[in-house]
Amino acid sequence: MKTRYFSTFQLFLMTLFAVLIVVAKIALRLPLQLSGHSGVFWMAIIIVGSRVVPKIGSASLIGLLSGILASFLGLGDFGAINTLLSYTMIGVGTDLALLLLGNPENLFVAGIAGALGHFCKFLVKWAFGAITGAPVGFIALGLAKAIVGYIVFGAIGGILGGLTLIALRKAGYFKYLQEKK
Amino acid sequence: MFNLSQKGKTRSILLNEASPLRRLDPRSKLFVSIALSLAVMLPLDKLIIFIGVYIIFIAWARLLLEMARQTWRLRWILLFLFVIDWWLVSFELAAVITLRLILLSGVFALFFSTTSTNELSMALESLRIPYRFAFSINLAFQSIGLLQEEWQAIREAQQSRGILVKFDGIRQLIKQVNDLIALTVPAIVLATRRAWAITEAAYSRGFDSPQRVSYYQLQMNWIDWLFIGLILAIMLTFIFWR
Amino acid sequence: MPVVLEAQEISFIYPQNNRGLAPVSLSLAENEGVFISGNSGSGKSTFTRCLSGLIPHLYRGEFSGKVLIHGDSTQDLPMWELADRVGLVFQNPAHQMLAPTVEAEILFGLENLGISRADMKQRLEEIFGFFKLEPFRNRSPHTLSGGEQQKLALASILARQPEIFIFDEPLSMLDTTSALEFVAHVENLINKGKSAVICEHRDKFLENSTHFRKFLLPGIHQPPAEQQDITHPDYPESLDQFQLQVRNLSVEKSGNKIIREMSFSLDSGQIVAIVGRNGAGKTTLLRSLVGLQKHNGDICINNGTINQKPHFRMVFQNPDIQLFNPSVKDEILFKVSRPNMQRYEWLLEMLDLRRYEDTPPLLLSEGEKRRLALALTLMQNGKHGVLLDEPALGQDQHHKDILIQLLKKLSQAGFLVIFTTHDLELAAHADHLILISPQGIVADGPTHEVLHADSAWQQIGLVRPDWMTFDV
Amino acid sequence: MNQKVRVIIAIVIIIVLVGAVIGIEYLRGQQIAAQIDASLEPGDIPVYWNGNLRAAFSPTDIDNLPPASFQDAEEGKTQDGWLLKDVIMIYFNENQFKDDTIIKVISTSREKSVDLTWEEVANTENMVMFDLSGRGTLKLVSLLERLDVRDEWIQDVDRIEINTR
Repeated sequence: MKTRYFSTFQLFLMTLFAVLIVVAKIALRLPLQLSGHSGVFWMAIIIVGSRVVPKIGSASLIGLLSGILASFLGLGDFGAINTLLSYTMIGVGTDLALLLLGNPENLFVAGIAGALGHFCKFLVKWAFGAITGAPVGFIALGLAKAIVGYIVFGAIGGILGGLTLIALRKAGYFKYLQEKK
Repeated sequence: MFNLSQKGKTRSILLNEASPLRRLDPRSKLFVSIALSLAVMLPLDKLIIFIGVYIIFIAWARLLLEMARQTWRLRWILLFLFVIDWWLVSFELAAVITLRLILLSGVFALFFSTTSTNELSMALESLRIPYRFAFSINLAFQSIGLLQEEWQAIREAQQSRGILVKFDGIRQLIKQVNDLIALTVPAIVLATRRAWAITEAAYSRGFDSPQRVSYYQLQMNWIDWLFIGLILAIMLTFIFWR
Repeated sequence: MPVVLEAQEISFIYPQNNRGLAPVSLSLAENEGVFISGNSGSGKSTFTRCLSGLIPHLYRGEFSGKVLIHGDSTQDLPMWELADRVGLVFQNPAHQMLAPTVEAEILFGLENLGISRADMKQRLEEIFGFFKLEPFRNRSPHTLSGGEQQKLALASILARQPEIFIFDEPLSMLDTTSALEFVAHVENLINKGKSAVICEHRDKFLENSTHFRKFLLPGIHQPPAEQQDITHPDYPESLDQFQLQVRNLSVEKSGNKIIREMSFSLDSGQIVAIVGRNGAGKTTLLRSLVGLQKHNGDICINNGTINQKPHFRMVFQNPDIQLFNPSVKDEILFKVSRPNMQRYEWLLEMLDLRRYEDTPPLLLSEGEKRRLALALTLMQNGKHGVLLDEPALGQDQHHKDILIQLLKKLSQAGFLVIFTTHDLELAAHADHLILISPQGIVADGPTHEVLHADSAWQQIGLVRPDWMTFDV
Repeated sequence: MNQKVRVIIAIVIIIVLVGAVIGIEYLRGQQIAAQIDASLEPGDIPVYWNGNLRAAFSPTDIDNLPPASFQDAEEGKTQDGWLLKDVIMIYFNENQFKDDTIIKVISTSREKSVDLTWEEVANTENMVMFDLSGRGTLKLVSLLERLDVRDEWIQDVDRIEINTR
């Protein structure tokens, strides 16, 4: 076996986590009138993924792969580039947050990392609006609401991710992973 | 290509077989999409003419329906932006932004609705992306349907155990976060099992072999070059013409 | 005859649960077939991975001994080169499909051989002709039936033309007809000079073939000595009598009629088997009964003035969709309000789960997980009974016996027990047998009568092999 | 660095990012105002909407609006010009106004101003309008009782403020 940064198994794992994100995004439309609610499962999966493949860049790669998928499926409202970028940035943001914060099996860490990662998605959407010249009023009307929504749901997602990791560890998942190269 | 159903509604992107763009090499389509998206930098008068040419092009490519659908999904946002821009700044700015958004939201749809996942991964491979990654993309597309079925099965099975997963508000959501691991843990486990099964299956059929020869090949034909040339010419005309 | 594959005192221990393969030696000659038998837990799957080189190339753990393929040790050759010499077919055909179309599935292996495109094309066409896969060429492998998928799995390995074939329980997902066909394909390979190793616990399909020599895998954990006359305690509760009635049930999924116009009625206190080929709507029928499937027609209890809906619990085919707790005990009792601990004890006893009470569910074997899923379902109150979707998958004979015992106890307590299966031996233990096809019910009656209704079996296309004895 | 410090850093980052977004949005609002500000020439009359500069016009900008006129009761002179409503409608939409929206027309040089409600302005019978004076400045005249004599007119209008609250 050639040694690589990501083993083939890890690559496939990240691929399928990216698929899970897209599936969760489609299957879960919460009846909540707040922007960013899909972040709950989204951040949970990203946070779990970054631990299951414990290498820097895994969250970014999951984000990128889910972005490619979502662009192809026509998810997201502002066209493919926006979708691709915002999905990818979630991963990059989470990677950076975890680089700073460490292990998300600490629920506090998980919550903050989730909030930060998810907020990056907001930043992309917002920057996209600013660059195409969307005027002051565009987000301003709901700016505060949108920011709060993204941060809160990101944090809930992060905590769910942390809880999932703890449950996975107790259920013997990491031992199962350990034997696979 | 694949169906993503959700509460009876079926959402899908279908490969548009009727479009003449189907016959082009995915790489030339990718190039064209990127080139066209650069038009957002044009000033209003040129942009209006450009959009005219773009619509004729889309109509020729038989993608008008896809584009219209894409724009239709944006209708409220576009309308909102237009009104606000007009009110706050000027009609011109409102028009420019609306046109830019319409262009940006649709221009990659012409790539995605005329390219199969297989072609996408071949294009990636020919753009020097390692085969493992190109294969992963292909794998991802095949797995959407399967993982969605699994996700559905998990929800059903856990609901029948009394793990009620109904979201009626943010307060309840926070209360239920602990129960949600009944969904996420099995989902992660199943995805992991599939990843491992694919790893084993792939390696037992010689995956990672340095001798690999691809059976299907992408071929840039004269029509691809013609097409790229044409688009380049159009873009240059728009940039330099005053 | 020259030896093509030789395993010298190989053993393997998984780090996760210290199970694996006890030291074993085997040699396989050219043009020879070996049938590996062993209880679940004896390491059949591990053995196939050792022989094909996946262990130690892809697995971490304690591997000792040596596997020689054409004289070369598996540890010295890279995985892709090993794959050229040994072809491995896995247990679940659906899990090894990795391409978008049937054609691409076969090509995947060919591309890795490094042969010319012309050669690939030739081999591709040969395989399509040989397995009669032409009608499926551009379909997604995931839309094929289990039997077709297993055929495709074999085809995609065969196209690579390895000398040695290794099969990991290839029959477990197949109905009798597909299983017999599959065995015939493998026999054909041996006739052509290939060598094959099949690990399988559906012994009967291979024991009668002259192509295979039987080899018993010793196993690390011997199952407890089988006590023949062990008396199991009765189910601690009992249910009232009732009758389940189904009238004009039909189900449509995305325009296709999965079930058409089914009507039948079943009395409580019996075991009912539903048998049919893949795609006949067995699972959909269970889902309708438990209320998960949108359907037309009536499903009710005690055709009286009150149109009462039945209240069943269902054991799903894949146990992994439910397990997430840190221990078997937590899993069984999760969200059960005021659990009946008497029933809990009874389930642990009957399902042979007591020694795993504190074990994390994910570390159990497939068969054990299935029993756990059964236990957690039975712990919930089902007023009328329990439905089981393919309960025999992954269970060896010993545990199938346990399962039958348990189902009998439940039916004695007044439960209506309904299960689907492609395992006719298991079906033979039911009191009542329903044969279904996509066109509807083909036969419905007491098991011993339906088993001998020759025309019905012909109609649904299921073979009842001679060696199956149905006089239970 | 211990965990606590890292968590605090992360929270600070979030706060900084949020602050940056809100700040940039605010600045962009200012910028648009500044753009209009920069293009202001002497004699231009700025229009404020709830305190924010939204537009500006000079008397020559409005001379192709539909003309309006009335005879003033005091002197019997004909007042010619353009309705304030039409001027405002160049920049705003009718549905942005409520009946009680206050439109303040100011002359800083004469330290005079008047508060009009939208209801008054919108009613064309009130003839709330600008008349172009000989010096090229605008004066506000009307048939409304509190604006119908020379003393009440606002001469040399140089600022309009609209308040919806």
